Amino acid sequence: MKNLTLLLRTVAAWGVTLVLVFPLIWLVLTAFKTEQQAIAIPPQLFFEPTLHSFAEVNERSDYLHFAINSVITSVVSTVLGLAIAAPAAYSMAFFRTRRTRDILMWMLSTKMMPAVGALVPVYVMAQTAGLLDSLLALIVVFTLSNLPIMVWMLYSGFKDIPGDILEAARMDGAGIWGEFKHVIRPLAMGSLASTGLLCLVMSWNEAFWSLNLSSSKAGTLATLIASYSSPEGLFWAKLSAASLMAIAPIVVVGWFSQKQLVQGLTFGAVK
Amino acid sequence: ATELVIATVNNGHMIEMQKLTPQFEKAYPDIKLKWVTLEEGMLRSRVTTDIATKGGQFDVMTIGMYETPIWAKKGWLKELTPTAGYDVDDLLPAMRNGLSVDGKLYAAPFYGESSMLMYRKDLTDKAGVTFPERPTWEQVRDAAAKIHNPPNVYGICLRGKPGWGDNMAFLSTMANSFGAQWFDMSWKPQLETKPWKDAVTFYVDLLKKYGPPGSSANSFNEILALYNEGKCGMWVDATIAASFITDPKQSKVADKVAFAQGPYAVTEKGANWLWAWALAIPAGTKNADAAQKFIAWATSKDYINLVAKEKGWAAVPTGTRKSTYANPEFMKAAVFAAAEKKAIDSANPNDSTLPKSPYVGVQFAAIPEFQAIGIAVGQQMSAAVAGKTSVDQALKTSQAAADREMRKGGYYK
Amino acid sequence: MNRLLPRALMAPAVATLFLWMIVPLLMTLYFSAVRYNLMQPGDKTFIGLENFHYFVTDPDFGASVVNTLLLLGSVIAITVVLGVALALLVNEPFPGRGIVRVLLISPFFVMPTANALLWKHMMMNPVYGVLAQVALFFGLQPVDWLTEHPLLSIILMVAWQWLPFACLIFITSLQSLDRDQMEAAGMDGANALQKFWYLTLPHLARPIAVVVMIEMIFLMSVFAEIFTTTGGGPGNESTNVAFLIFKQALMNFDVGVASAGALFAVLLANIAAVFLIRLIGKNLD
Amino acid sequence: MSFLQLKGVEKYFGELRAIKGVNLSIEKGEFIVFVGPSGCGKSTLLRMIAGLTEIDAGSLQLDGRDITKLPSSKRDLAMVFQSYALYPHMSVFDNMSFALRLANVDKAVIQEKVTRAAQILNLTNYLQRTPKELSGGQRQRVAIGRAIVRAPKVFLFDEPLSNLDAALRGQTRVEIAQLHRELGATTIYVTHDQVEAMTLADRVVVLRDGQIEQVGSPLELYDRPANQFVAQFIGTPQMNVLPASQLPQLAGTPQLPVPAGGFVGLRPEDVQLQPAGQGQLQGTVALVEALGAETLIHVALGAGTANGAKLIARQSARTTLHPGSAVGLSIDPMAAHVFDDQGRLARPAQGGAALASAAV
Amino acid sequence: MSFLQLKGVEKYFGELRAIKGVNLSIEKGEFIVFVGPSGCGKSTLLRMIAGLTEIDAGSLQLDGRDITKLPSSKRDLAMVFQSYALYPHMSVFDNMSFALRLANVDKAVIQEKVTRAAQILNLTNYLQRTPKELSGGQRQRVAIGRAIVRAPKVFLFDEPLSNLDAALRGQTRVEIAQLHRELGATTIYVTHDQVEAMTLADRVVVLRDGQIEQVGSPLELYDRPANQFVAQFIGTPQMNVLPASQLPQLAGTPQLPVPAGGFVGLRPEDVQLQPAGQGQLQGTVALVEALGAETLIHVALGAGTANGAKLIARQSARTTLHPGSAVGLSIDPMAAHVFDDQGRLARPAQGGAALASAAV
Ligand SMILES: Nc1ncnc2c1ncn2[C@@H]1O[C@H](COP(=O)(O)OP(=O)(O)OP(=O)(O)O)[C@@H](O)[C@H]1O
Ligand SMILES: Nc1ncnc2c1ncn2[C@@H]1O[C@H](COP(=O)(O)OP(=O)(O)OP(=O)(O)O)[C@@H](O)[C@H]1O
Ligand SMILES: [Mg+2]
Ligand SMILES: [Mg+2]
Repeated sequence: MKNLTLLLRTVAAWGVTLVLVFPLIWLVLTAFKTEQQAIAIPPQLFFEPTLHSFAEVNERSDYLHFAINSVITSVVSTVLGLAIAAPAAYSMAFFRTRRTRDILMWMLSTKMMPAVGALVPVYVMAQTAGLLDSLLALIVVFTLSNLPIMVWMLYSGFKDIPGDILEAARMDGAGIWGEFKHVIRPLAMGSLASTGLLCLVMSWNEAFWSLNLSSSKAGTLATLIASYSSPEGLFWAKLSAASLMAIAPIVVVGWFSQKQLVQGLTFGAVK
Repeated sequence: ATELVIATVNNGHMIEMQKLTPQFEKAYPDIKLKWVTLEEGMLRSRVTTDIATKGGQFDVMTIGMYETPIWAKKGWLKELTPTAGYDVDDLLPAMRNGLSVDGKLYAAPFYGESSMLMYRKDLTDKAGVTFPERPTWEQVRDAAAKIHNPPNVYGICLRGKPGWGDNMAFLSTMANSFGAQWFDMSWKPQLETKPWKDAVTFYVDLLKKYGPPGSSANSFNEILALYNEGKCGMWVDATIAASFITDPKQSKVADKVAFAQGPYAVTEKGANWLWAWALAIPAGTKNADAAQKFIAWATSKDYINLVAKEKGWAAVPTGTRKSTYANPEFMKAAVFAAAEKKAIDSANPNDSTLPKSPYVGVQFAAIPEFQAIGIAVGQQMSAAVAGKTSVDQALKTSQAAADREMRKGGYYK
Repeated sequence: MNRLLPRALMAPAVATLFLWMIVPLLMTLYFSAVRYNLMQPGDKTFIGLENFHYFVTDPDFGASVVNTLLLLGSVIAITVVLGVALALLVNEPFPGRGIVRVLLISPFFVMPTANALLWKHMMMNPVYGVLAQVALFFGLQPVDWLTEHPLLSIILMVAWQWLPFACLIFITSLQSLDRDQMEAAGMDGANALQKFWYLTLPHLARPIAVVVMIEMIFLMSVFAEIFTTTGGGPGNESTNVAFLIFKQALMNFDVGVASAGALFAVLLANIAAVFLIRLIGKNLD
Repeated sequence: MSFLQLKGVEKYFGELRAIKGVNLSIEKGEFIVFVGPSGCGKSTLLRMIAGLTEIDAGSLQLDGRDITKLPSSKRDLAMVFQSYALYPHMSVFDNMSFALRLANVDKAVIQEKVTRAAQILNLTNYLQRTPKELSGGQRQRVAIGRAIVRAPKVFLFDEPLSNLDAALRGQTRVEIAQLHRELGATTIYVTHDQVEAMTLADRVVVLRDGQIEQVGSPLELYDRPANQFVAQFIGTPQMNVLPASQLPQLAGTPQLPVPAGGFVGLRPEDVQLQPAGQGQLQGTVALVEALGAETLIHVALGAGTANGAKLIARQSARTTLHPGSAVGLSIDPMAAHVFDDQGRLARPAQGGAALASAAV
Repeated sequence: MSFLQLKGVEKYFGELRAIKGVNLSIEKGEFIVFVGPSGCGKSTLLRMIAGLTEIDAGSLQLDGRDITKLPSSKRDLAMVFQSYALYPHMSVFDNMSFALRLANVDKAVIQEKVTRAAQILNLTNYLQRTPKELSGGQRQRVAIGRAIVRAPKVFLFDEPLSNLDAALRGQTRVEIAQLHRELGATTIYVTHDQVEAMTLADRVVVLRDGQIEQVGSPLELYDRPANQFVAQFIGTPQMNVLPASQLPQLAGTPQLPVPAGGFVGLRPEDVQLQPAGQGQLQGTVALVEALGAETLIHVALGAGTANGAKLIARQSARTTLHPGSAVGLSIDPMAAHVFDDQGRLARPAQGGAALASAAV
């Protein structure tokens, strides 16, 4: 009985998972095929892998250039976002007022305007500031568009820290900075980490602004994909290779931080 | 060194140009090229946003025959001032005219195209069909019926993906040959007239009966993939496709293709379109000199020779220069060359409809409002192909949409 | 100092967000009241509410609102229901649970464009796509997903991407479910289903609220997937408000109408948000 | 046969033999208290009876029926968890009626039963609140209420009062005693609180290390502990137990024969303070704890006894003694318990303060 | 002037006046215990002294210096929280040394101080563990250790033992008493535990509703409670307090003059059981609680007294009485406390069991 349940659970979980990740597996397989193999009918599961498509993608656009931009923009905007969001969340969590909730909701509501609607204004702003096609512009935009969610997540995380620990630190002679440095930061590491990660993922995957505010210098991996987004003859393998190259770094980061993410994504649910 | 930022579409010829960057940089050591390669729709929106807001992100832009006159008139583009060696007069007149305003050249054609019928000789032979130089649509339909053998091969592949540069490019030319026009002389949209109805009905029937599945999402590149796999019996599309489907490296049917002029129904006028992807310099650039040099290089005879040397004559960008077609090597390597030249020569943007029209353009009307109209109509046509709406309803909605835009544009009250 | 400090800490976030909101909003307001087409700028004449009129009388407008809500509703429903089911499935130990979890969340890290391309070309293509091949294998007629069920296809793609996120949050939450409560319910005579219904589900109320809120924020403005796959069609069957605005702004280049649309979207989002906050708000802070 | 019968019940957690063959018969209506040090297996045993933890060996019979393998939802027992385990999103009413609703009991009947339970527990005014709007004591009562509406065969309580503050604890304890008298239900109650064990139990089961050390009525355990462990575990302050060798003045006298290596146990109330020089033992006061009604005097035994031996004396009267005062102790040898070298009881106390014939 | 001085201290929470003008002087080295019912403001007062809660009115002076507005980090007080509030991410050593590290104390000095504190508290073997690897009692000791390494001017304890189980609580209580003797530091200690208050305090402060009811040594409060509230609050089981009208046999006699509408208070140990028919009062036994060393007998007063009056008697000896037995009660009028109609003490007990001259 017990064993049967376990067996069923194992089979079900693995079955569902494989179905769900199949598209990704297929993407990976296709990336290592030749174009002819990629559209072969019936589809080939076993074949001699080739790196040809990767070479082709790299020849056409300097992968490293885009990748570096992606890393810079997402990492810097994450760090910057944390730096701005953490104090705000701290203030909201530990100096709660009647306004706190309204401010939070207002922040979240700023994310509701569709990005396209703000394109021209933002484009004009960026141009006025001379920031078109600069990493700085992307960083600022990423940071700002992730900020509401970050504040919310951190706020929830901070709220889980018992207030008396902070008071204990105060009694021990810690000022506000000491409190943050020695107590809050280490205790909120989980939520800081998961917030940062989520932000990293969102920045990495952001396509609209990176596409529209950058041209040659500041393009991120999301823009790299854009040049493969309509077919050019046989292009399945190339598309797969390019997609794989664009998503692989962040997926790997995601895998390794899965535990961290699971622990931190509480949104205050741990009571 | 000067850095030139070039925005371009991800078409085969452009990608080839990108790969030749080192050659250019060797010739002009103080100029570095930076490429922004985008899908056509994205490119258009990027480039338009940038030039309209004077963003100045690009030094060279890839634009089409549609934008060139509009933008040039607004003064958004720098005039091209090629040196004598460039041989402006070698450009095909149709192209040069389409890219000039008041006799001044504002964009240099990188490759040009018209449309024509590309069919599988092996299949038509088997079916006992022969095409005249310019077949009628009736003939094409009969042939499609005979060849159709799904899922191995579909009778005919035509564009269905919505977009003024996608399905509407094709459908406009087809409608032209049925005697239709976009606007009459008082700028009233004509979409509910009989020629449009005939043309669209014919088109939808044809695709439903003999087209591949998913036609309503197919455009040039999608069909190219199908064709190269041998899935299409016939295809009416850009002449530039010819160089790909006859390339054995890409195509499984490279040696089995034959060409005819774009089919017609009522009139031959406007039965094949005219388009060029051209390189232009936005007025706001700081690197105009370098940009001039680059454009001169990329659209020169030498460039064509360079590609020929690197990739063979069959792979050169065509449809731009007389000299290309005068080259025997090219004519020998490119089986489609004659048909292509003829198609281009026969297209006349200034007189492409049976009734007199107030607009310029074969498969488009060179007014700013046309994009919105083309998109709205294209959407309806695509829905009709997908069987989501009837042809009558689609045209009715299209007419209303077009009317709305024209009113908004202030053409009439 | 007690009053000042909290405000000072909040200031950077509030100020930057305020600027980030107010400047575009004001400009959008201005654009929405003038005639402004990127293809012919310069003559920005004041035209009052005409842009709004054009936006709401757009033949695709009604459909786009319906589609937006359908997309929102279906994706949220799918991700919440399946997310809870999956989270429950992998919450108990079984061989390979660690790997399963890691694999399960992978789609969340895939960028939307890549996601759309992957589905469009490799899964749903009616000729070469895996789904078509599978159908053929079973002797069925391949389905032309993007043409025949465009909105459903979009929903599938988006749900595929967001399911892991929901799942992740539910897994987190299940870890804090009190074991004693489950045992108490067992002693009270509850079977597995009743335990789920009376205990697990109420425990998940808060994370569900969080998922709904976050997904709503992001799904309101889905358009990359639509743009890359169906282009809003056929007809307007997969056009949502965000895509309609996108079309106005970047395909028709009519910034005026697009701005009116954006304002409308803000309105729509806020109505939805108010409604939502009523419904689940107390679960949110 | 008795109502609830445990026969050779065992539990392994991996290598750890947490319950080592427990035999116990419980009669219908009895109030049984499990006591024992932390980790001795009280909760485990209770959970095995409840069906929450599997029984690895042995059998469990309830009312003549073998329920060793029955799932807990079918056992018809009710348990009050130490953590209360209230359903946080349900109102008090819903919490209490949950089991009945699951059993599809008629609405009117539910209403009636819950109302009555609420009356008994003084919860009538809180029925619509959710648990987090209640004080600790109220929550506790809801947890009990949830159990009693079901009128189960057996009540199980796992340290139900340990989360309460002292005042509330005393009050709730009295309530539980009263409830038991009223409902007469068989009850098993885990606690580590002396007073609870002494006042509530019909019989106390002392556990240690997965085994039963002694079973008996509270006063039996107090007066005749089976061994040193039980002796020291029952009673606060705990029994003074000293090696006989440390009490040469007492041990070995004819009234107090002690086996070799044995121990002498003295309840604090059996240690009488005398002026210095009087009594069998001499010492100095180490600490005086005046509790009002009674006074505890910690005395360090002086010369003549081994170093560091300490005795606690308890008396009702106040004292003027201070830490440091020299003092004598007199002890009635008959009041002393004698344990052998294994700690087993060799001779229980024969008299002493507690056993002194009652005034009435 | 005294060491720590509260003058007219007040606290408002919105509308609620939580502390209503408290005046209190505490001498250097004193051990002060705050007791009072839940919600009376004990914690609030402590937190105001600690600087964690702002003082709305009045002043606070420490060692001659006004610290009313000083942030808590500058006050040089140490607090032991009810919840311990240990830093979960730091080792025991780091927890204990945190304050010193913040104050940039020399490493060697820190090492030494922590080592010594750990020795005193028996924590030497646990210095490298984190709090979650410790048992409740050990955590408690870490919390205390964190306070004592600093040698602050004043120690503040907020119900530090309430989370511990009974055994540990007793043990830790003794440790705290010992610590205070050794360190001699001024200490303010909040508790609701009788035994803690009685055994630890030099002086007990009884609070009620934000105000001080009485301040005095434990036995002073026990023997001469200022009013009925204090009388019933101090001592378990609590003092029997009955309206004089319910005790016509006693009240109003010359030995026990009671003001009109007054009350009579009797400690349980001053109620002597007699065979039925004897003594001033008659009743029936309602409940017998045998605790081993002592026995509590709840008696419902019978005819001649108003309905339902109950008295608890406490005796050291066992009893053979059962619920339902008829019984007589004899009471020494001199042992009774008398309260006026406002509940104020009119006459304290003049004698009685507790005050009987000690044996020694
Ligand atoms: N699920 C489990 N897995 C492994 N060991 C366990 C488990 N539950 C209990 N134990 C072990 O079994 C022994 C008995 O545990 P139990 O909880 O019954 O003690 P207890 O008497 O209730 O103690 P306490 O008074 O602290 O609650 C302990 O040594 C404990 O560590
Ligand atoms: N931050 C606060 N906001 C509003 N009211 C408060 C706050 N803190 C305490 N109170 C109120 O002040 C009064 C005194 O609270 P306090 O915590 O001092 O009581 P206490 O004596 O410590 O009680 P307990 O024994 O339950 O800990 C209570 O009525 C409480 O509800
Ligand atoms: Mg236990
Ligand atoms: Mg308190």
